Amino acid sequence: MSGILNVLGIGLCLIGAGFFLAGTVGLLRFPDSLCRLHALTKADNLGLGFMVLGLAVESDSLAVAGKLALIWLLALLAGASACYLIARTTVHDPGGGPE
Amino acid sequence: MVGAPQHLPPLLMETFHLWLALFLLLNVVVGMTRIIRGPAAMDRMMAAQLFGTTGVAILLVLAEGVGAPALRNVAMVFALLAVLASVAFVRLHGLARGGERRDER
Amino acid sequence: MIEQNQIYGIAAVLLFCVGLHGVATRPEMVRKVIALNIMGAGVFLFLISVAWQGARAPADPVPQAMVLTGIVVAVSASAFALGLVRRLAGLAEESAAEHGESPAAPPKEDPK
Amino acid sequence: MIALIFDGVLAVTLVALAWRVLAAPDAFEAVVVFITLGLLMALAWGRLAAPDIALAEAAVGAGLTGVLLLDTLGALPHGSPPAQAAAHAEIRGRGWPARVATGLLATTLGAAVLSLEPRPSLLAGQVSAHLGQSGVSHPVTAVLLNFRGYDTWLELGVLLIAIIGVLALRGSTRLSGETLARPPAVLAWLIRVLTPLILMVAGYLLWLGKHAAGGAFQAGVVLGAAGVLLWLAGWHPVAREWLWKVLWVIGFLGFIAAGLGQLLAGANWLEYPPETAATFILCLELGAAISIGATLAGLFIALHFPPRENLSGGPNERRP
Repeated sequence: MSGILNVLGIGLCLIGAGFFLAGTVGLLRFPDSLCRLHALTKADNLGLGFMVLGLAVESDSLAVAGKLALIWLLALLAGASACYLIARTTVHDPGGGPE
Repeated sequence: MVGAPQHLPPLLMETFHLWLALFLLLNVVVGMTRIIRGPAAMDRMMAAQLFGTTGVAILLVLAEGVGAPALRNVAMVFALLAVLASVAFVRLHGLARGGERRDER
Repeated sequence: MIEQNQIYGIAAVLLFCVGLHGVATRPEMVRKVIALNIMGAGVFLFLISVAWQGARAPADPVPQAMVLTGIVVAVSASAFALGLVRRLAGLAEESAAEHGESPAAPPKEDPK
Repeated sequence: MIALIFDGVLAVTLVALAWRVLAAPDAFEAVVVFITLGLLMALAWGRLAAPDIALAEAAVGAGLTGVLLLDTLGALPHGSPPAQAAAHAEIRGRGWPARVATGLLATTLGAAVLSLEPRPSLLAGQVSAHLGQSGVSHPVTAVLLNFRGYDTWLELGVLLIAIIGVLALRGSTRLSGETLARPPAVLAWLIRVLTPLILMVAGYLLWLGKHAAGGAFQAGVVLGAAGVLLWLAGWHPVAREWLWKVLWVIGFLGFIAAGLGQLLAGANWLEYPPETAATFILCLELGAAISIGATLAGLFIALHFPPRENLSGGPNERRP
C-alpha cells in the first residue's frame, strides 16, 4: 500500500519536473516577453502543483499535506499577480524604461 | 517494483529526491541565461519571479528528501514574500527619476 | 574525500574574494554596496560551514546565532550605505545644477 | 554521492552568480541576479542544517535587500552609456593587479579552509548542557535570547543607530513625505489578502522559536517585509509618527528593563531565573521582533528622501 503511494508520489513529482523543464525551455526559446510570460506562469504553477501533490502523497501526513497545499496556493497567488503586474508595465510603457 | 507491499527503501527515496532537487537547480542555472540576456528589465524580473517558484519546489523536495521539515517553513516564507521584488519593480519602475510619478493611471 | 561542509567552505572563500574584488574595482557606489553584501555572505557561509556537525546533526547553535544577528545587521548597514549613496548623488546633482551642467551626467564616476 | 553533486553544483552556481552580479554591465541585471543569489543562499543554509538562517535569508536576501537596491537604482540619476563604457574600459585596464591579489588571497584562504580539522565544538556542548535552564528547547533561540542576550540587545542598538543615521541623512525625523500613487486594483487586492497571512506567519515563526527553527529575528524580518509591501501598496504612515519611534525603541528598551529588573532583584544583568526564563524570553522576543520589523520597514521608507528646497527647479511632489 505504502509502496504504491511512494511510486505514485514519484510519478507525480516527475510530471511536475517535466512542467518545470517545459517552463525553462519556454523561458529560453520563446521569442518575445509577453509570450514567455503567458506560457511560463502556467508551466511553473502546474509544475509546483504536481510536485506538491506528489510530495503530499509521499508524506503520509495530513498536516504536511495541508501546509504543502497552503504553500502552493500562496505561490499561485504570488505568481499570477506578479506576472499580471509586470505585464501591465509593458502594456502601458512599451519601452520598458523611461522616455 | 510497482505494487511492492512495503515502503520503498528510504535510501532510494532520498536519492530520488536529491536527484529531483538537482534537476530543479539545473533548471535555475540554465534559466539564468535569460536574466543575463534580458533584453528588457521585465524579462529579467519575470525570470527571477519564476526562479522563486522553482526555489520553493527545491526546498519542499529537500524537506521531504533529507527529513528536514523546517525547510517547509522556509518555502512558505519564500512563497509569501515572492511578490515583494516584483511589486517593488512595478511600483518603483521609473519612479523618482527626476521626481516624476509614472504610475498615475 | 571532500566533506559536504568543505564544499561550502571553499565557496565561502570564493564569495568573499569575489566580493572584495568587486569592492576594489567597481566604480559605481551601488555595486560596491552589493559587493560588500557578497563579502558578508561569504563570511556567513564560512561560519556555518564550520558549524556543520554532520548531515544528520543540527549545526552548532553559537555560529548560527552569530550569523542570524549578522544578517539583520548587514541589511540595516546596507540600508544606511544606500542612504549615503543617495545623498551623495543628490549633492552631485545640486552642484551640477549650480554649475549649469546637465544634471543627467554621471555624478562621480568618470575616473579622469 | 548525489548529495555531494548537488552541493557542488550549488556551490559553483553561488560563486558564478556572485561573479556575474559584479561583472554585469547593467546595474538592474546585477540586482536581479543578486536576488537570485539570495534564493540560492537559502538553499545552501538548508543543506548545511541551518534552517534558522534559511528562514531569515528567505526574507532578507531574496526580499528586503533586493527591494532596497531596486529602489535606490530607481532613485539615482543614470549615467549615459558612453560614460559607463569609459569607466568600464578604465577598470579593465587596471584590473590585473587586483585580480592577481584576489587570486592569491583566495588560494591562501582556500588552503586554510581545507586544512581545518573537523573537531567537536566546545560551545555546542555547553549550550546543550545548559539548555534545560534556558527556558526554551531550541538551542539557537537559547543562545540568542538567553546565553548571549547581550548580543541581541546590542544588535537592536545597531538597528537603532542605522535608523538614526538614515533619518540624519534624510534631514528630518518624520517619515511622511513621498507617497506613491494609488495602486492598481489587483495590487490592492493582493495586499489585502497577503498582509494578514504575513502577520500570521510572523506570529507563527515567533512562537516556533521556542522549540524549533524560528524566533524573533525571522519574525522580525518577515514583519519588515510586510511593512515594505504595505508602503509599496500606497499605505501612508503619516499620522502615526510617534508610534514609529515607540516601535523602534521598544525592543532595545525591553532588554534594558529586563536587565535592570534583574539587577534590582540581585541577579546579574540579563540573567533570568530558570523558572521564569520562558516568560522573559517570550516578552523580549516579542519586543525584538516588533523593533526589527519596524526598523527595517522604517529604513526603507526613510530612504525616500524628500526633495530639497534649495535644489533649483526640482519638481515638487505630486500627491494622488
